[in-house]
Amino acid sequence: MDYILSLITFIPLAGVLLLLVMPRNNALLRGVALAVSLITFIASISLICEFKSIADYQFVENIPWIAAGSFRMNYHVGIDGISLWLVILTTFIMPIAILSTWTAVEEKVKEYMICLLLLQVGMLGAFISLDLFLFYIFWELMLIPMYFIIGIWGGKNRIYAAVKFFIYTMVGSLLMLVAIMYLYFKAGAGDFDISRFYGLGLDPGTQTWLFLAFALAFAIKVPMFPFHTWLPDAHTEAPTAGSVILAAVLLKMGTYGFVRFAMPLFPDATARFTPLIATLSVIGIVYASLVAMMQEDVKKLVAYSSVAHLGFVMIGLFALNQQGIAGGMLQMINHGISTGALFLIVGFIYERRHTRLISDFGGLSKQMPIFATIFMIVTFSSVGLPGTNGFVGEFLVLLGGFESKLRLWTILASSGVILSAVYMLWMFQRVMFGELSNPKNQVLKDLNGREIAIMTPLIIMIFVMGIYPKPFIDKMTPSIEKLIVQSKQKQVASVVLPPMNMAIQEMPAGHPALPTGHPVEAK
Amino acid sequence: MFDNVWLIPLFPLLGFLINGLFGKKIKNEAVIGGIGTLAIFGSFLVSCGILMEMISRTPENRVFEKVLFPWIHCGNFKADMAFLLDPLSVVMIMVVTGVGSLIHLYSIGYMHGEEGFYRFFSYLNLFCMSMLLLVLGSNMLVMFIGWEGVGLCSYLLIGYYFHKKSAGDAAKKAFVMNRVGDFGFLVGLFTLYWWLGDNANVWTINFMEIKKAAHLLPYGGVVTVATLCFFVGATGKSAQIPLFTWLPDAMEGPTPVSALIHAATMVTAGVYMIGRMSFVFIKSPDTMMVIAVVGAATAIFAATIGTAQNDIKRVLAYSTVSQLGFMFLAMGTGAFAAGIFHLMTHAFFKACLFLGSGSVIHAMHYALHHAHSHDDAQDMRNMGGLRKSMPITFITFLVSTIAIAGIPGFSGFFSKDEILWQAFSNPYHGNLNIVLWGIGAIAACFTAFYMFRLVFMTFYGDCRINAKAKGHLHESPLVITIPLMVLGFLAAVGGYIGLPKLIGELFGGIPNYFELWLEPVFEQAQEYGHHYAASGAPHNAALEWGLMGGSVVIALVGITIAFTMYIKNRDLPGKFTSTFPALHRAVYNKWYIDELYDFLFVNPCKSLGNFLWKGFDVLVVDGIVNGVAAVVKGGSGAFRYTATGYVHNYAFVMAAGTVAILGYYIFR
Amino acid sequence: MELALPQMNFLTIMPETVLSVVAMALLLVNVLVKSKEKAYLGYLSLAGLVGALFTIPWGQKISGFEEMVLQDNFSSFFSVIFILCAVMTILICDGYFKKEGCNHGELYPLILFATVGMMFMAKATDLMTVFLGLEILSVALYVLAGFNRDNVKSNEAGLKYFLLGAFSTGFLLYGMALIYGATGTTKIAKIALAAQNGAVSGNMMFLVGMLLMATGFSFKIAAAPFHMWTPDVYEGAPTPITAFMSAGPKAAGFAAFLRVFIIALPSLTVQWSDLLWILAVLTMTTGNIIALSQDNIKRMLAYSSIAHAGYALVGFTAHNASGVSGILFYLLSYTFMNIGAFAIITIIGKKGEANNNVQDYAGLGVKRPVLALCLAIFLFSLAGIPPTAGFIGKFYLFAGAVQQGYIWLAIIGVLNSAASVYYYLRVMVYMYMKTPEEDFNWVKLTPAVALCIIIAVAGVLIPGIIPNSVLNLAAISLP
Amino acid sequence: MPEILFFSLVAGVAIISSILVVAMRNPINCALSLIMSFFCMATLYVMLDAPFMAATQVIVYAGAIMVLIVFVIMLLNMRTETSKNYVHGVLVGCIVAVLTLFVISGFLTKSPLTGATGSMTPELITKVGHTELIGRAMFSQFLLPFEITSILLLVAIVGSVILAKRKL
Amino acid sequence: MLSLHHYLILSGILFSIGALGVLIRRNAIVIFMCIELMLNAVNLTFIAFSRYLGNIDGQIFVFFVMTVAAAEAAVGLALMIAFYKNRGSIDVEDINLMKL
Repeated sequence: MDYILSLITFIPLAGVLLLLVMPRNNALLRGVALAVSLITFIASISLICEFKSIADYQFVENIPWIAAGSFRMNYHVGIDGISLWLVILTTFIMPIAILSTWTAVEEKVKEYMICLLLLQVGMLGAFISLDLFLFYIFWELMLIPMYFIIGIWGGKNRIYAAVKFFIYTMVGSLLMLVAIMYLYFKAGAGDFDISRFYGLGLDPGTQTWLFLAFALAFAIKVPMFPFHTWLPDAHTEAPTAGSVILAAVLLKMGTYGFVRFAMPLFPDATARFTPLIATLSVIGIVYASLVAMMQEDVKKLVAYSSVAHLGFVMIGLFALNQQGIAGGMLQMINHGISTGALFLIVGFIYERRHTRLISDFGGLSKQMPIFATIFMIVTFSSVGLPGTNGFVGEFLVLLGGFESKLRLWTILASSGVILSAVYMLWMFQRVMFGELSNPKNQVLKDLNGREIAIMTPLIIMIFVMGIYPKPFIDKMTPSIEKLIVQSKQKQVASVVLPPMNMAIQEMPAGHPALPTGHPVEAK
Repeated sequence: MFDNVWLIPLFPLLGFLINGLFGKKIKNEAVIGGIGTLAIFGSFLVSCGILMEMISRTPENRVFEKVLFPWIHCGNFKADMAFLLDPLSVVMIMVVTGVGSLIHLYSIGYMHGEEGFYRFFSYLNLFCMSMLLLVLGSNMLVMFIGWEGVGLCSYLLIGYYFHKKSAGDAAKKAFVMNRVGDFGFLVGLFTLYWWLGDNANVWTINFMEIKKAAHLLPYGGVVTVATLCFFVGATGKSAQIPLFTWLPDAMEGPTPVSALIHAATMVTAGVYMIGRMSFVFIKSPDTMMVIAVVGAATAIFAATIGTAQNDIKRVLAYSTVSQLGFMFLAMGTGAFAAGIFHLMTHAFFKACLFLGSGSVIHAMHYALHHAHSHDDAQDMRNMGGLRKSMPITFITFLVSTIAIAGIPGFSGFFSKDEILWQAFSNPYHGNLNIVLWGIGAIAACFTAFYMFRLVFMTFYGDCRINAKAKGHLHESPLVITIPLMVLGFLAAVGGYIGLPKLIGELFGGIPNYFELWLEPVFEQAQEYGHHYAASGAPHNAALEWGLMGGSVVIALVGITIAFTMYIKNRDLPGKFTSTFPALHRAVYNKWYIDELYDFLFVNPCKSLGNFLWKGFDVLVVDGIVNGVAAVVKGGSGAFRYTATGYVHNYAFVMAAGTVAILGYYIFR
Repeated sequence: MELALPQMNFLTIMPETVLSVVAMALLLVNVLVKSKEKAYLGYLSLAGLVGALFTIPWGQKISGFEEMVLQDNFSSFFSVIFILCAVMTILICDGYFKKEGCNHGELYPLILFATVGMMFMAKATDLMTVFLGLEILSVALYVLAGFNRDNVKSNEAGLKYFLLGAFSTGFLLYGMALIYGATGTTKIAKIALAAQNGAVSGNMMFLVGMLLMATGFSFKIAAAPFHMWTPDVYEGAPTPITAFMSAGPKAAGFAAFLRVFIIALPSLTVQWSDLLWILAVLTMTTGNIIALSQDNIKRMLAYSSIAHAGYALVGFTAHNASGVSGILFYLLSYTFMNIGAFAIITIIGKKGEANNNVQDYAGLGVKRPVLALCLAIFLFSLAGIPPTAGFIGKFYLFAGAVQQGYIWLAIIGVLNSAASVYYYLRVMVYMYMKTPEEDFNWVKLTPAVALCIIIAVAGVLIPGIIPNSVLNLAAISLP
Repeated sequence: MPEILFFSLVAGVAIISSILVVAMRNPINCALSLIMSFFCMATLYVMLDAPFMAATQVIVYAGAIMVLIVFVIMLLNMRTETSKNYVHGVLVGCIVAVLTLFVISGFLTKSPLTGATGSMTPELITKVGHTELIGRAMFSQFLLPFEITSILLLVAIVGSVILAKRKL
Repeated sequence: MLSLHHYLILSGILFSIGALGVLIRRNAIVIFMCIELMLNAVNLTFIAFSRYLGNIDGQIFVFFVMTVAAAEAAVGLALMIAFYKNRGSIDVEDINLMKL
C-alpha cells in the first residue's frame, strides 16, 4: 500500500474521466460521482488505520517529476498527523457535498460533478504534497473547479463572486510563488522538498519578506481580516455543495499553509509577526462576529461566522504550543464539520423556500421539528458548547493562547465565545422560533431521508469529536511537537532563556500584586 | 457504590435519549413522563446509596474520584471525564436528584396535554444530566460541560414555547448572559491553569490536585484575577449583579422549569462552584469581599424589585435572585457551609413555592380557559382568595413562605440566620461585615414583605378572578400536589440537620450536622482564611441570640407591613404608588436595568455591527478591493484611448519611446 | 584576385531550403492547377513543413556561409516553433478563407516564406541575415495581414502594419549601422569580440546602436511602447493570420533579439537588462491593463499577446539559464495555446469577422462543450494556471528573474498575471455563465481545425503535466 | 576645404529637399523633392568612394522605387493634402524631431570611430574598382544574404500581385 | 578635412526629418516616402562608416537595404492600392476602422 495516497488523490480524477465519457443521464452521473467519492472516503479510512502516531511523514511517495535547468521537482507526497485529519475531512465531506445538491442542481450535472471531483483532487493533492512546487500546483488547481462551481451553479451575483474569489486568491498565491522561487534559490541546488527548506537558517530580513508573501496567500485563503471580503460573496453565491466545500476544506488550506509552510519555514518571522497575526485574528473574531450579528441573509451570517472561527484557529496556531496548535487543528476540522453542516442546513431551507433572508422565516420549529433539532445541534456545535466538537477545539485554542505570549489577545478572543452565541442564537431564534406567520412557511416539509442521511454523519462527528477527541489529538501530537521545534528553533537559540521556575514562595499575607516578570516563554 | 457514580448522570442521559429520539413516536404521556421521572429517580436512588456509603465512611475517606475515560489530553494539559465524590458533591446530587425527581413527577401533571410533551421531558432529563455533571465533575472542564450544559437546557426550556417571541428572546438572553459568565469562567480557568503550571509546574485543572497545590498560590494577585473571573462566571449562572436580568425573563418557561432550573438547581451552580473552589477563592481577600458585596447588593436589589411585581412567577424569580444573593453573601464572608446550607433549604422551599405557583397558574389557566377569558393567568391582581379552592397548594405554599421569610422553626430560618450571623461575625472584611449584615437583614425584611404580599394577594381576600371562571377553580391533581406536599414538608423540617450551635446546645448539644458533614471540604479554605483574618466581631452567644431575635423581628415586621397593606388596608399600595410614582415606576420596571443594558451594550453592539458591516466591510474593505479593481479597469478604459487608430499617433508613441530611451541612457 | 566562394554548408539551411523549394513549387502548382479548391495546397505545404521538421539537425553547432548563419540547438528549437506555428496556422486557414471568400492559393507559399524568414532570423549570426530574415517575414506578413483584400479591415491591418513596420525598420537599421560603425563588423561573434575592447563598449555609438536595435526588435515582439500596432493589426488581419502573427513572428523576434543581445552585446548587459526591465514592466502592464476593457476577442488576445511578450522579456531581463530556457519553453507553449485559442475563434467567427466579441461567446459552454473546454484550457494556460504549459513557462521565466535578483520584476509580473486572469475569466464567464443568445449552428469543426485544436491541447497539457523533456530541450537550446 | 564646401552644398540641398518632402502639400511635389534628395545622396556616395552604390542609388531608388511611387500617386489621383486640425500633430512631431536631432547629433559628434579598420582603402578601390569589389564580396562572403534577397523579392512580387491585381 | 561626423550628422538630420514626416503627414504615400528618406539616411551612415572603416560590409548592407526598400515599396504600394479601392482614400485619418 505504498501508493495509497496517490490512489486516494487520483481516484476522483479517474472518476472525472469516467464521467466525461458517460451519457447525460443525471441520476447515473450523480450516482457515479457519489460512488467515487465514497470509494475515496473508504480508501482514506485505511489511512487512519495504518497511521502511526509518529512525527515522520508516512505513506511517502517520492518520484522524480521535473528535472530541467536548475530545477528539480518531485512528486513527493506523504502525510503526517497534521495533514492526516485534513485529508480525512476532505474525503469525508465530499460525499456529503455531492449528496447535498442531489436535487438542487438540475442543469449541467455532468460538468458539476466533474468540477466537484476535480476540486477534490486539488484539495487532497494540496494536503499531501511535500514538495512546494507540487503543493503550489494543487493549490492553484483547486481554484478552477471552485470558480466554475460558484460561477455556473451559483446565485444571482455569482459572476462577481466567482471572479472576486478567483482573482483575490490568485493575487496572494502568485506572490507566494515568487517567494517559493526565492526560497528555492536561497536553499541552493536541490529539489522543492519542504523538509529541505526547514531549518535553512535564513536571515531575519529575508524571512520577513518571504513570510509576508506566504502569509498573504494563506491569509487570503483563511481568510483573515482584512482579506475576508471575498468570502461572504463566494459563500452566498455558491451552491450548497460549493459553500460546504469552501467552508469545510478550502479555507483550511490557508490555515494548513500556515502550519505546514509559513511557520516552520520562517521561525524568526513567525515570532516577529505573531502579534500582528494575532491582532488581525482578534479583530477578525470580534469584527466578523459583530458583522455577522447584523446580517439579514443566513448564508452570509454563516460566512462571517467562518471568519470568526478561523480567527480562533489562527490564534491557536500562532500560540505555538501543543494545546494551541492541536486546538487550532481540531478547530479546523470542527469548523469543517459544523460550518459545513450549517451551510447544508441553509441549503435545505433555500431549496424549499428559495430565499435565505432571515426575515422570511420564523417559527420553522413547529413545521420542521427534525430540522429544528439538527439545526440546533449544529448551531450549538458552532457556538462551541461543551460536549460538541466546537468546544474542544475552541477551548484548546484559548488555553494554548493563554499559555503563550498571546495572553491578552486570547482574552479578547474569548469574547468571541460570547459573540458567537449572540449571533448564532439570534439567527436561530429568528429562523426557528416565533410565530409561524408566513403562509409559505406553513407548508414546508420536514427533512427527507436523503437530507437526514447527509446530516447524520456530521451530527455523529459533532458528538464523537466533542466527547472523545483523544484519538484525534493523539495522532497529531508528535507532528505538532516536531512543528513546534521547527518553528521555534531559532527563537530558542537566540533568546536567552529566562530562569525556569522562579522560586515560588508562600506569599506573605496582604495583597501582593501579580508577580512581575514571569518567564513567559519558558518552554 | 462509589464506583457506580457514573450511573447518576447516565440515567437522565438515557431518559433524554429515549424521550428525545422516540418520544414523538411513543405519544403516551404516562410512558414518557414515567421514563423521565424514573430516570432521575434512579439517579436519586443511586445518590442515596452513595450518601449512605459516604456516611458510613470516616471523614478522611469521603473523597473519591472516578475516571470514566480520558477526554482531552494535549501536551501537559489533561482533562478526563471523571467524577468526584465528596460530601459537597453528595449534598448537591441529593438536592438535584431529589428535587429533580419531585419536579419531574409534578411535570407529568402540569404539562399534561402540552404539545411536545416528550420534548419537555427529554430536555428536563438532559438538564438533570448536565447539572449532575456540573456537580460531579472532578475537574473544571467537566464542570464546565455541565456549566454550559445547564445553560443550554435552560435555553431550551425557557424557549419551550418557542412560538412566543418573548420566550425566544428570554431564552436567548439567558444563554447569552450565561455565556458572558462562561467567558469569565474560562478566563479564570486559564489563569489558574497557566499560573500554576508556569510558576509551580503543576499543570492541572483537577480540583483535588489544585487543592493539593493550593498552598503554592499567592494571596491576592493572580488569584484575585482568576477568582474574579470565576466569580463573573458565577454571577452569570446564578443571576447576580450585573448579570441577573435574564432570570426574571426566564419565567417564560413552563413553571416546573422555573422551579427546577431557575430556583432549585442551576442558578445555585455559581454558589456550588465557589464552594468547590473555596480553597482558591479564600486566597484572595479582594475577591471574597467582592463576592460578599455583590451578594448583599443583589439580595437587597432584587428584593426591592420583587416588592412591586404583579406576576406571581416574577415575584418568585426576584426572590430567587435575592436569595442567591444571600448565598453569595455567605460565600463571600467565608461561611461556605452556611451558603451551601441555604442553597439546600432554598431548593426545598423555592421549588415548593414555584410548584405551588405553578399549581395556582395551572388552576387559573384552566378556569380562565373554560371561561373563555383572556386574563393573564399569572397576574396576582386576577387572583385572590384561592385558599379555599386550593387548600393543599395553599398550605404548602404558606409553609414555604414562612420558611423563606425566616420564621423560626422552618428551614429558611436556620440557614438564613446562619448566613446573617456569619456575615456579621466572620473575620474577613472588618467593619464591612456590619454593613453586610445590615443589608442582609433589610433584604430579609423585604423578603418577608413581598413573599407575604404574594400569599395575601393570591390566597387571601376576595376572589378577583373573572366571575365566569370562578366556578372552574379547583385543586390540582395528586400528581401535582404530592410533590408539593413533600417539598412543603422538607421546607418545614429541612433545616433541622443544620441547627445552629446555639440552638443545638439548647437541645442537649445536637451538633450542626450539616456543617460537620462539609467540614472536610472547607477545612483547607478556613485554614487559608486565618492567614489574613482580622478579628471579627466577638463570638458572643448573647450577641448571636440578639441578632437571631433581631432577624425574627425583622421578618415579622415585613409580614406585618404586608398584612397591613394587602389585607387590612387595601388602598395603601395605591396611595403609596401615587405618593412616590417615580420610585414605584423605577422599581416596577426593575430599576430600568434592562434598558440600561440595551443602551450600554446591546444597541452599541448592534449599531457597531451595522456600521462595521455596511460602513466598514462593504464600504472600506470591499471598497478598497473593488476600488483597486475599479482603478485598474478605469485605467484600462482610459489607456485604451491611446489606441486611437491613427498611424501617426502610433508612430509618435514609438518615436517618443525611442527618444525617451535614448534620452535616459545618454543623459543619465 | 580569385573569387573565393564561401564554405557553403547547406546542412545549415536545410529546412529553409526545403521550405523555399516547396513554396516555390506550390506557387507553380497553384498557377498550373485550375481549381477553386485550394486545400490541397495546404496539405502539400503541410507535407513540406513536416519534411522540413525532419531536416532540422539537433545537437550540432555548425556555422555556415561565412558566419552568416549558425545551426545550433537554439535555432533548431525556434525552427520547431515556427514550423509548428505554420502547421497549425495552415490547418485552420482553409475553412476560414473559404468562408471569407478569398481562398487564394498564394496564401500557403506566403506562410512558408514567412516561416523561412523566421528561421533565418533564428539562425542568423550576422546583422545582415537578421535584417533580411526579418524583412522576408515582414513583407510576407504585410501581405498576409492584408490578404483579405476585399475586406477593408484587412487592408487597413496590412497598411498599418506596413507603415509602422517600415518605420521601425528604419530604427533597427540605424541601430545596426551604428553598431557596425562602432565595431567595424556586422557579424555577431565579431561584434562581441570587438566589444571586449573597452573603447568600443564605452562608445556612445555602440550603446545607442544597441538601444535602437532594441527598439526595432521591440516592435517585432510588440513590447510597449512599440506595441501600438498590435491590437489594430491583430483585429483586422484574417484570424488565422492573426494566430500566425501572434506566435511565430513574436518568437522570431525573440530569437533574433536574444541572439544579438546575448551573444553580441554581453559587454552591455548591464545597460540592456536595465532597459529590458523597464520594457518588460511597461509591456506587461500595458498589455494586461488595456486588455481588461476589450470586447473584441481578437483585440483582447492582441493585448494579451503584448502582455505575454512582457513575461518573456522578464526572462530575457534575467538572461540566465532558467530565464532564457523559460523564454524558449514559453514561446513554444504560447504557440500552442494562442493558436489553439485562435483556431476556436476562427471557427466561431462568422463571415466578415463578425461575431468576434466576447459577448458572442455566451453559452458556448452549453452548446459546444468540447470546444468551450478547449478554449478554457487555452485561456487558463494563457493565464498561467497549472497544470498547463503556460504555468510552467511562466514559472521558469519568473524563477529566472528571481534567481538573478529581479524580485520586484517577478512580483510585478505575477501581479500582472493576476490582473490578466480577469479578462481570460471574462471569456469563460460568457461561455459558461451566461445564457446563450443564439445557437452556434454555423460552427463547423473541420478535421483540419480539429487536428489543430488537438495538437494545441496536447501541446498545452502534456508539457504542463510532464514538462521534463521540453524543458530539457529548452535547456540545451540556449544561444 | 573645397571638399567641405561641396559637401555643405550637397548636404544643404539634401536637407532642404528632405524638408520639402515633409512640408509640401502635393504628393507629387513630395516625390520630386525626395528624388532630389536621393540624388544628393548619390553624390555623397561618390564622395565616399562608393561609385557603385551611387549608381545603384540612382537606379534603384530614384529610378525604380520613385517611379513606382509616382506611378501610384498618379494612379490614385491624389489631391493636395488639406491642412486641417494638424497643429498639434506638427507640434508633437517637431518636438520629437528636435529631440531626435539633438540626441543623434549630440552623441555622434562625441563618439569616435572605434571599430577595427579594414583593408578597403580608397587606394584599393581605385586599383581594383568598386564594382568588382562589391561583386566579389557579394558572391563570396555575402552569398547567402544575396540568395535570401531573392526570396524576399519573390515574396514581394507575389504579395503585390495578390494585393493589387484586379481579379485573381 | 571632411570627417565621418559630417556625414553622420547629415544622416542624423535626414533621419529626423524623415521621422518627423512620418509623424505629421497624413497621406500614406508621403509617409512611406518619409520612411524611404529615413532608410536613405541610414544608408548614408552605412556607407560613411564603410568608407572610414575601410570595410566593404556596410556597402553590401546598403545594397540589401535598397533591395528591401524596393520590395517594401512594391508591397506597400500594393497595399495602398487595395486600401484605396475599398475606402477611396489613403489618408491615415481614414485608416482608423480599428481602434480603442
